[in-house]
Parts: sequence; structure tokens; C-alpha cells
Amino acid sequence: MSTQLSTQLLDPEYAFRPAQPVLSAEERNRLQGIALTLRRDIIEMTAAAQSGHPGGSLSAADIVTCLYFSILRHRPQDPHWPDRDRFVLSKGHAAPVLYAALAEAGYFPREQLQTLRRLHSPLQGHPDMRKLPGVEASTGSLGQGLSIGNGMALAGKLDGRDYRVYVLMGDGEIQEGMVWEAAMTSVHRHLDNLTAFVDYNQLQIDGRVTDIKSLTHVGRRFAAFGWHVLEIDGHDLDAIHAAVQDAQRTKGRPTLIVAHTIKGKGVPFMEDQVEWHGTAPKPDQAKEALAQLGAGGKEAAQA
Amino acid sequence: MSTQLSTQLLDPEYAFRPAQPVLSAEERNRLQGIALTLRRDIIEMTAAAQSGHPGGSLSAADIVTCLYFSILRHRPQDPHWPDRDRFVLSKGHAAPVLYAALAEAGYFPREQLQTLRRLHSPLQGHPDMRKLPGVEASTGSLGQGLSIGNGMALAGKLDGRDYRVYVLMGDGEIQEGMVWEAAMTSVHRHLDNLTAFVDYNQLQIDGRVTDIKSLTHVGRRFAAFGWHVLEIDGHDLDAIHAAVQDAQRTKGRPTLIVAHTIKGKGVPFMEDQVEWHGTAPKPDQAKEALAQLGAGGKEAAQA
Amino acid sequence: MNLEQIDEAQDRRGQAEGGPAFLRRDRSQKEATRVAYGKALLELGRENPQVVVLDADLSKSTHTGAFAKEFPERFFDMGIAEQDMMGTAAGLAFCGKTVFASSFAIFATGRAFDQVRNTICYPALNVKIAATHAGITVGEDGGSHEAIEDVALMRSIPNMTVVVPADATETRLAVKAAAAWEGPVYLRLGRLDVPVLFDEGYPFRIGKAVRLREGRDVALIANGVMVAAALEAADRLARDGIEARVINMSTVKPIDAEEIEAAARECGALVTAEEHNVLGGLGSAVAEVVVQRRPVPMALVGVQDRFGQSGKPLELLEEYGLTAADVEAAARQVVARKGR
Amino acid sequence: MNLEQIDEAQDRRGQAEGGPAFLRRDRSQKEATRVAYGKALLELGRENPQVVVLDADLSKSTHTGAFAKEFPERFFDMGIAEQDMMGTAAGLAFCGKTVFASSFAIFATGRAFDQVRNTICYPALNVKIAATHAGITVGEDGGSHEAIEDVALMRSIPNMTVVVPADATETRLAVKAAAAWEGPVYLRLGRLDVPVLFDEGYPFRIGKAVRLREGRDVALIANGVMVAAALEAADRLARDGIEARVINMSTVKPIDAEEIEAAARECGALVTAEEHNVLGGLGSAVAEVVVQRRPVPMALVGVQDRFGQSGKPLELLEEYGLTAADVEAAARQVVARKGR
Ligand SMILES: Cc1ncc(C[n+]2csc(CCOP(=O)(O)OP(=O)(O)O)c2C)c(N)n1
Ligand SMILES: Cc1ncc(C[n+]2csc(CCOP(=O)(O)OP(=O)(O)O)c2C)c(N)n1
Ligand SMILES: [Mg+2]
Ligand SMILES: [Mg+2]
Repeated sequence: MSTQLSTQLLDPEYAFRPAQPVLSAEERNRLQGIALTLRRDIIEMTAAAQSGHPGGSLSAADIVTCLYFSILRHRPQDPHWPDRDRFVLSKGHAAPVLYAALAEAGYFPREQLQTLRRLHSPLQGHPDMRKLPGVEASTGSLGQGLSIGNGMALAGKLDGRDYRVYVLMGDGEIQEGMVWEAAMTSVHRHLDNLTAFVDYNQLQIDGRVTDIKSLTHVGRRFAAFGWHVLEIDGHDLDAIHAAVQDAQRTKGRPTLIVAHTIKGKGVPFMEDQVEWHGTAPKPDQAKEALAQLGAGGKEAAQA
Repeated sequence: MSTQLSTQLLDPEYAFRPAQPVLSAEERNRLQGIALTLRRDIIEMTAAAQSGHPGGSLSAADIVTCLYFSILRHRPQDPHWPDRDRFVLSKGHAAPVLYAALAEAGYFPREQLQTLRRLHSPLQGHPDMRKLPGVEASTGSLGQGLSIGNGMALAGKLDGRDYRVYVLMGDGEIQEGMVWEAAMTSVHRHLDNLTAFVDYNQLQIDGRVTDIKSLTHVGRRFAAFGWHVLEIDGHDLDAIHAAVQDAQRTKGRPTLIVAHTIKGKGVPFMEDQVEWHGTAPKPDQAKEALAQLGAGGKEAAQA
Repeated sequence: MNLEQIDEAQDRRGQAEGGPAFLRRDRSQKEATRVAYGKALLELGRENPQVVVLDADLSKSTHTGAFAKEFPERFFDMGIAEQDMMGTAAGLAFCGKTVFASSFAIFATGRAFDQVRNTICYPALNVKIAATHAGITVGEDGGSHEAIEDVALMRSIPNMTVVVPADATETRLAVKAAAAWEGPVYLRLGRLDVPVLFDEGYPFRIGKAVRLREGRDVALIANGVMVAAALEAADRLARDGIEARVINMSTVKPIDAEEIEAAARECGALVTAEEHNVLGGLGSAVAEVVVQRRPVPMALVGVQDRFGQSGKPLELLEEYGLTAADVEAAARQVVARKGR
Repeated sequence: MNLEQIDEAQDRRGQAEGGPAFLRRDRSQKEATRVAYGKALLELGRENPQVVVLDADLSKSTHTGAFAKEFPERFFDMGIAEQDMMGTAAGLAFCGKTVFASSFAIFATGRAFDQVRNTICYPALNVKIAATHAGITVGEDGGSHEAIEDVALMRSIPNMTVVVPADATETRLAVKAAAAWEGPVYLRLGRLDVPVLFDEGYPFRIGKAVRLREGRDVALIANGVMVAAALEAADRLARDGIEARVINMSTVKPIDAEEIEAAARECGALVTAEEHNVLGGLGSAVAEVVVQRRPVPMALVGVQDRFGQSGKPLELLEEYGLTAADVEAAARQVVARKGR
């Protein structure tokens, strides 16, 4: 249906592909359906708002789906449950994918999605933890989520709780020095209860990451900082799932999952196009995008 | 005379030792004499001020000596000569070693050294480029020198000038994220006219770097970021000289020299002692330190 | 424009019926100050080969892109690394370049404050920070992206000059003036399309306020998007016989203390209007002068110490009390307090 | 101390001959507020197991070291990484910890401004930034280390509370109050040994100014090291029959507008005194209130918008015009302007 990710992109040193599928066909089917729902929601929300960031939301949809619907231990009816796992969307501009997941999980009614970026809406342009249940951190200023996640992971260790912390960063985002300060902290403090993803879609706002400020061998960089590193196809639900399991088994140090992705994934005319970073689809474009994505998400998958 | 650096500390991957001496005996003798003068000046200045940072000044004395007295192309009588090489003391608290070198090179009268940290003195606690000729950048807030150096190196390339830029950072200092932002810029912009040193003395203020926020394999970290890396004994004048020559020959990327050093080097009771980071010697301690350093610097060496 | 022409233009202010000659009557043309910045930068690049431009992955939004296209060798996209951008700007300036560094106001000032303070302003280097997307008119992106503290931050640093242009014309003049000014300058620019208020004769000088309308009952001192609101408020007040002086205080630092003192003396009551927190910005700067030179009643129109949020720019201006009606109400309130 | 006791203490102010009972006559005992902070933090650590402390490689200077020694598992030295420290503090606070984060004022506020703004204050988290080495009394380290903008920075952020204690006693109370306060707090502390001014009965409350001396000719509104200078200035003025009210405005935000208004009404002239740039700090905060509530002549004693430098702390106070004599002169000047 759309641009395929070349697995040759993975750094051979850290390439990670589960030898066999880890998800049952049924489970995979369910998750694929949800991912499709999230993608449809992203298009609809940003189209309704005529504002927002579809590209980086779509590229992260499979990771977010996998986390919220097969990995995270959480209770949408009790969002402050102290033992819940935490997810920090460090690349806060991808708020639509988070909101779609939270709605799908039942944190708030789906209808609210249509209020994205409206005055007084709890669905702010960038996530605001004080306004929307389920949002674990207020983000939007890039580069800060890993430090926040470290703080949560430290608190977990202090309190003897076994929750885990997941942080999702953009690849452009890791040009922020604060990320590297935090990367040292995660290792120095042995935060094996923390797993970070880089949504390695190779695009930032002004162009390709390689052209703006090259980040080749990002896995090796984190490995040199002491991280356990895995590189995966970030649209392969089995790979995401297996990588997180590997992270959970890894003791004494944090795990970084370099998720090779395609920005705009799922909507061919948006795929790998820098223009779709922060532009909302016009009504006709939204219609086309929804048609290309295919019908109904969960419903279609169940059909 | 004092603590010896174990060359086993160097990362075998990047260890750099010239196969044979690169300095003539005479030249080495001259430089050793100057290094001793700088060390004596550091003690005298901080003792006179009863304030300042002897430890990190002493650890950098050999690097600074080698740069100012055998490598840098500069004109003390014409400090703004556009084609001069630039030296940025990113670890600004080591101002005493810079001031001692500038005085020795003739930028200002030696007597001024005694005004360190006094009201209205051009020898501010941290280098102030507007007050003292020869100071290339106002520093003191850590982590900023590499970016400044990058800017200078970019300007050099823009203007078609072949000057080179040298930046000296502390090891604790590179915990600042801004250093890693800058490290990406140096590589992305192919700044082969820039050479950075890390004064790898393994101490910061609150203790050993390993204990505060570990920086093991610092060479590998920079190498993973795309730098050409050399690890040397930072008190070996031949090694410093040869490493800089190697950097000068390296095209297309910047060079990092991880200089393994001993904080407080030359004054046994200060060596590798975290207490001497920012404490000035009392008069009797200064006397003892000077006695231990040995007589007269340049004069003694020539004798 | 030479100095004589400027003085002439200054003399003309308020003379013509309905205000100075350079003040447009027709305000239907709109342009965001960031757009005007992009154009001015391009002109500057053509005039002065020492001009170098830096951006932090926002060149499309800040409009440095046109410069980048024409002068790729003098443009450096530093990626998402505002601290490094400011440090690099300092290094380039040390070597004789006139550097323009751009990002959103929230990141240019807040993410790199220490760099701006210690590495640019302390040695008074020739770095011009042209920050766009200031204030709540950012709109949909919401509170995390709406700088309402940037003027307070930049104003607090010695050696810094702070300019908040009101429209495209003033922006163009301010960019040129900043390039000619020795030392660091902060230019505060907006995302929103705003009316072009001034014709070319507009007498911009750093440090000089410009009187846009005469009046002796109250003075409205505004900058940025609030200048248009102040002009409209003055029109409304005039209908009730309240003659409001309108002053464009585009330079917040160094502030034009003479003009403020004259306004206090001659009008007896002041209103400031700014798209910024009322704590620390233009209102504070004017209050500092007023209490030291000529204490009179003042009202501060601005963001009342709360964060921004998502919404359409005009909705937000309403929500946060930054409309002409708000300026008008504040003016009535201070006039009522006069002489009490 | 319960509320009733506080009120009683407040009532007592100015009653006893020579000022309130809690105001020491003998001021020979000295202690830096950073030292008092270190002690208070230790007490707090013993009382409250949720208290967690972060530092950025300055625990010896900030005096968080004692806490670190007794509660190593609740102390995190983040290394030279102020941004990461603030982000981590936010994460810990999200999880229910009361976090104290310390560094030098220049780095705690300037190097991590965006983190403090967007990640701590925007969601109003329980992070207390206790910053030491504020102002020019840092001394020998010089201008790059002397924060004269930190109050302006912190004051400009919504949800932030800003407290500048005058002595060791007030620091101890402020640390406790900050821990009990919901949301972010900025505590501004000093390096220099300063006189202990207050006995234990001192009625500290966040947001409440404390009157230290009665007077109706002029009010001296000070905080931090300048409180002692203001008291001394009042003594000197009294010799010439000028009765100066002295107010310790330790909370700069939320500012005690009632106390300022009362001072303006009853004294008719004000002097503010702060170890900070006069642009954006206490003086501005007071001026904002004065012009909005009761315009009277004011003088702002503080750093006159220039960078600090190396020197001995007392030499620098003199060089920068921050002595009792400077406050006295400013008072005479505003008294002369009264009613003009
Ligand atoms: C500190 C900071 N600087 C700049 C921005 C503006 N900005 C928002 S998104 C973005 C690009 C992000 O690129 P990337 O991290 O690769 O995200 P993705 O491709 O996943 O959308 C930028 C520069 C910001 N939000 N925060
Ligand atoms: C941004 C910043 N944070 C904190 C400090 C305070 N400080 C001065 S020196 C120092 C330790 C530096 O350690 P290192 O870089 O290893 O220097 P060296 O051992 O060579 O003296 C610290 C934390 C500072 N100057 N700048
Ligand atoms: Mg990307
Ligand atoms: Mg060190």
C-alpha cells in the first residue's frame, strides 16, 4: 500500500528482528486495526482543526499502538493509579497520535478529538497534563522528555514500584543537547526501568536530518553512551513488541529502540514528505487520505 | 616528582603516542621551563587573590604551554591580527593558566598577574575578552566554548583564512548538553580547522567524574559522533605536539584530543585532590607548592 | 533616510488632520512582521556581505528561508539546538560577522538564555536575535509555544537592546537599524498577519518612541500588535471627547524616558498595552520611568500572568484581554483616577 | 507557628520601642542564607520522606551536601547539566516528590529557563528551585557568575512564586514554607555571610511583607542583603528627623500589593532596594503596583543595568551603589520629590 522501509537501513551492529512472530495472528490483527483507527483519527483531527502535525503523528502510530494496547499497564478509568506504566511523548507536536490513543483506550470520549487545538479544549496543540487525563507530561518544547522520564524512573526505584517508563523522541529532537545530558543520567543511574524510542523518520522541519545536522549511526552514539541499543522497523508490530520485551529483560541499563519509520506512514501522498510535518490536510486531502488509509480501523479489521 | 599518569588509562582504540620524540631536546627543555613558569604563576596568582581555581589550571598547563609557545600562530603585539589562530578556554575557571600564558607571551606586563580577581582588574575571575587583550572569548559558564570555536572556524572558512581554532574543555564540562550540540555541528560542518581538547583529569567539583555522572569511554562517544579522536598523556609535551600535528593533517572532520591529565599536576599535595578545584593556597601552602614545583621556570631550565 | 528627514518627519507627527503623514488611513493591507523580516534580511544580505544568518530548524516559519536560498554559504541551519546556535553566533560575531539568529521567541530567549546572557551580551557582541512567534497570537500551537516572558528576559540583561516592531514597515526599518547598531539586539516578531500601519516616511530610530496621535487626556503607550489596538481605542475614546495620545514604544530598551515623562506630564494618565505578561515587560519598563520621573495613574493592558493556550489568534486576544475595547476600558479607568 | 500566632506577631510589629520584638538589636551573628538553606533542608529531610534534593555539581557551595550525606538515596547529583536537573526534577515531582533543585542562581535560572518555564511552571509542579550565589556579592568569581537577572526571569513566569530571604532565620522559614506550598517556588539565596536579623518569632508567610520599622516620611522596601542596609539607612535618616518605614518584601511574587499601597498612601514616597538589576526585579514589581494603585515618587536602588565583576563582596556593594548610604541618599531624594 505504501513506501516500504528498507531493512538495510538498520545498523547491522544493533539490528533487531524477532526470529519468529511474537504476536498471535489475532493479536496482530487487533493491533493493526487500532493503528489504522489512530491514523484515521489523526487525519480527521488535524483536518477538523486545520492545524497540527500529521507527519510525525503518523510515523509514530504503530509504536504508540503497540505501547497503549499491548504493553502498558494502565487503567484508563483510574489515570492516576500509582503503579501504572508511564508514557512520555517527548516529541509533543505528535499530540494527535497520543490523543487518538487515549480516546481509543477510553480516557475520554472520542467526540472530544474533534476539539483539537480549539480555545478551551483539553486537547491543546501540545500535550498539557493539567488539562487532559492520561497525559503524563506537558511537552512541546523538544528535548525534555528523556529527563522527565528519568525522573519518573528514579521515583519508581525510590518508591519500590515496578512500573516502567517509556519515552518517545523524534530524530530531529535528539539534536537538543539536553537529550544527551539525560542519556548520561539514564545510564549513570542504571535506569533499566526506562525504555526510550527514537522515531527515526529522517525528517525534521527544514529538511532531511542528514542535511540539517546529520545523525548517522544514532544507535552507535547511544551505545557509546552506555545504552542497550536495538534498531527495528518501527512499523513492524512484532518487532516493536519483541524489542520492548528485550528491554524489559535487560538489567542494569536503559534501552534505546531506534525505530526506523516513514514520516506520514499510511498516507502515500504524505509519506516521506517534509511538507507534511506541520501542515493539516485540507478537506479534500483529508478525504483522499482516509480513502487511502482504508475503511474503518478496528471495525474493518474485525470484519 | 609527582603522581605519574598510567598510560594504561588511554583507550586502546584511540591511544596516541608518537613513535619517537617530535620535539628537539632543546625545544622540549624550553617548553618544560615555560610550563613550570606557568605553574608557579598559577600558585602565586591564586595565593595573592586568595581565591581561584588552581587544580584545573595546573592540569592544563602543559597543553596551554604547548599551544601558546609552539603551536599557535599569533602576535602578542597585535592581538587582533585577523589571521591569528584562536584559543578558546571553554573551562573558563582555569583562567589563571591562560593569564599566565598570555603574560609570558607578552600580551601584558607580568605584574598584572598579581591583580587577579581584584576590583577593576582586567584579570577577572573568569576570562573577559573585553577587558584583557589576548582573551579570545568570555567564558565561565561551562559548555559553551565548542560552539564559540565552531563559529570562529566557520568564519575562517567563510573568509578564506587558514587560521586554526583550538578549544579546551573540562571533563566535567562535557556533561553539558550544549557540548554535544556543538559536537554535532563541528562534524556536520566538516570543521577540520578546529581541534578540541578534553582535559580528562577525572575530577569535577563534587567528586570523581565516574561517581557524579560517569564519562567512561569519552573517546568512543566523540568517535561515534563522527570525530577524529586521539587519546594522549596530557602532560607529555611530545604527545601533545604530535597529536596537534595529526589534527592538522586530518581533513574533513574535527579532531578531539582526550588529554589524560592529573588535576593539580606538579604540586604533589594538590594532585588528584578534589579539594583543590576551587581553593586558593594559603601563604604557607603557596610557599610549599613553589618549593615543590622547583625553582625559577624558564630561568632554571636555561641554567 | 537621513537624520534631517527623520527630524522633519518627527515634526510632522500629529500635524496633519487625523495624525502624522506616515500613518496609513487605509489599513487593509496585512503582513506578519516575520514575513517583513524575511524580506528585509534578504535586502540586507545583498547590501552587506558580512551578514550571516542562523536558524534552528524553523527557517520556513521564521522566514529566514529566502536568505538561505540566495546566500546558502552565509546561512547555517543549526538544527534543533538553540544553545549551540547562540554560541556559534557569538563565535561568528567575534570574527567580524553581523549575525542574525532566528527561532521562535520562546526558544530563542528561554532555551538559550545563558548563552545570550553570558556569551553574547556580556562581551556585547554583534548578534541580532530575531525571534518570531512571540506572544499569544501564535494561536493553535498553544501555551508551550507562546512566549509572554521574552521581553522581560531580554530587558533584564545589560547591553541588550529590545525592539518590538508594530508592523511590516517598522520591521524593515528595525532590521536595518539593528544591523547598523553596535552590539546585541533582540527583535520581537509575530506570526500573525497584522495591518501595515506605516508608510515609508515612518521615522524609526532605536530608542525613540514615535507619537502616532496627539492628545492630552490620556496616553496610550503600546508596541507590537497592540499599536493597532491602541489606535482604534483612541478613535473610540475620541467619540466621547477623550483625546488620547498614542505612542508607539517599539524600543523597550533603551526606553525613551523623555517621551514617557512628557506623556505623564501632559496627559496625567497612562495606559500601556503589550502582548506579553504584565510582569516585567513594556508596562513595567514604563512604570519604572513614571515612578522615578513623574508619578501618574497607569493601567497595564497585557497578559495577566497566565499561560497562553490553543485557539485562533483573534479569539485569544479577546480571551486574554488584548483588544481595542480592553485598551479603551483601561483608558477610561485611568482617566477616572486622574487627580484623585 | 499557627495562624493566630502569626497575626499576633504581625500586630506586635512596630509596637515595641525600636521596632518589633523579633528584630534583633545585636546583629553581630552572621550566616549566609545558603548555609541556613543547607541546615533547613536537612531538617526537612528528617521530617518529610518525600523530599528529594538535586544538585548540579555544586553541592559544596549550595550546601545541599549535608542532606546528601544523611539521605544519599534521596539526593541526586546530576553533574554539570542544569537542564537535565530541572527536567528530572519535574519527573520526580510528577510522581509525588517534593523536589528541591539547587545550583548557582545564574545557572539555575538562565541555563535552564525553558525547562523551568515549560516543564515545571506550565504544569505547576512541586519543584522548589533553591538558587545560591545570587547577585554581585558572589564576589571574586566575577560578572559571568553574578546573577542580576534571576528575579526578573522567575517573576515573568506564570505559576511561579519568588522569595528572597533576608537572613538565616527567614531562609529557614522560607524553606519550610516552600516545601508546604503547592507548586513551584524560586528561593534566591546568597553566598556572603550576612547578619542574622530576625529571631524565631519572625512572622514569615509567603506573599506577606513584614514591616520592620514604622515611619511615615518614606518607606524603604527591600529584600535579601539590602534589608540590613535599609534598616541602617532608616537609623541614619532618623537622626535628621526623617522617619522611614522599613518593609521586608521577601516575596517578590505574589507581591504584597496591600502593604505597598499602604506604604504609598501613608508615607507618600518609596525606595526599593535590591541586589539585582533595577530593570525587572523588586523595584519593577513595586512600581507596577504603585502606578496602578497609588502613584507616588519612587527611587530604585539596585544594580543600574550593568554586569557585575570581580572584587570583594563589600567593595562591589559600594561600587554598584548598594550600601546603606545609597539607600539613605535615595530616600532623601524621594522625600524631596514628595508632593511636587
Ligand atoms: C526546543 C524546541 N525547538 C524547536 C521546536 C520547533 N519544532 C517543532 S517540531 C520540530 C521538528 C521535530 O523533528 P523530529 O524530532 O524529527 O520530529 P518528527 O519528525 O518525528 O515529527 C521543531 C524544530 C520545538 N518544538 N522545541
Ligand atoms: C554552566 C555551569 N555550571 C556550573 C558551573 C560551576 N562549575 C565551575 S567549575 C565546575 C567543575 C568543572 O569540572 P571540569 O570541567 O572537570 O573542570 P576541571 O576539572 O578541569 O577543573 C563547575 C561545576 C559553571 N561554571 N558553569
Ligand atoms: Mg523526524
Ligand atoms: Mg575535570
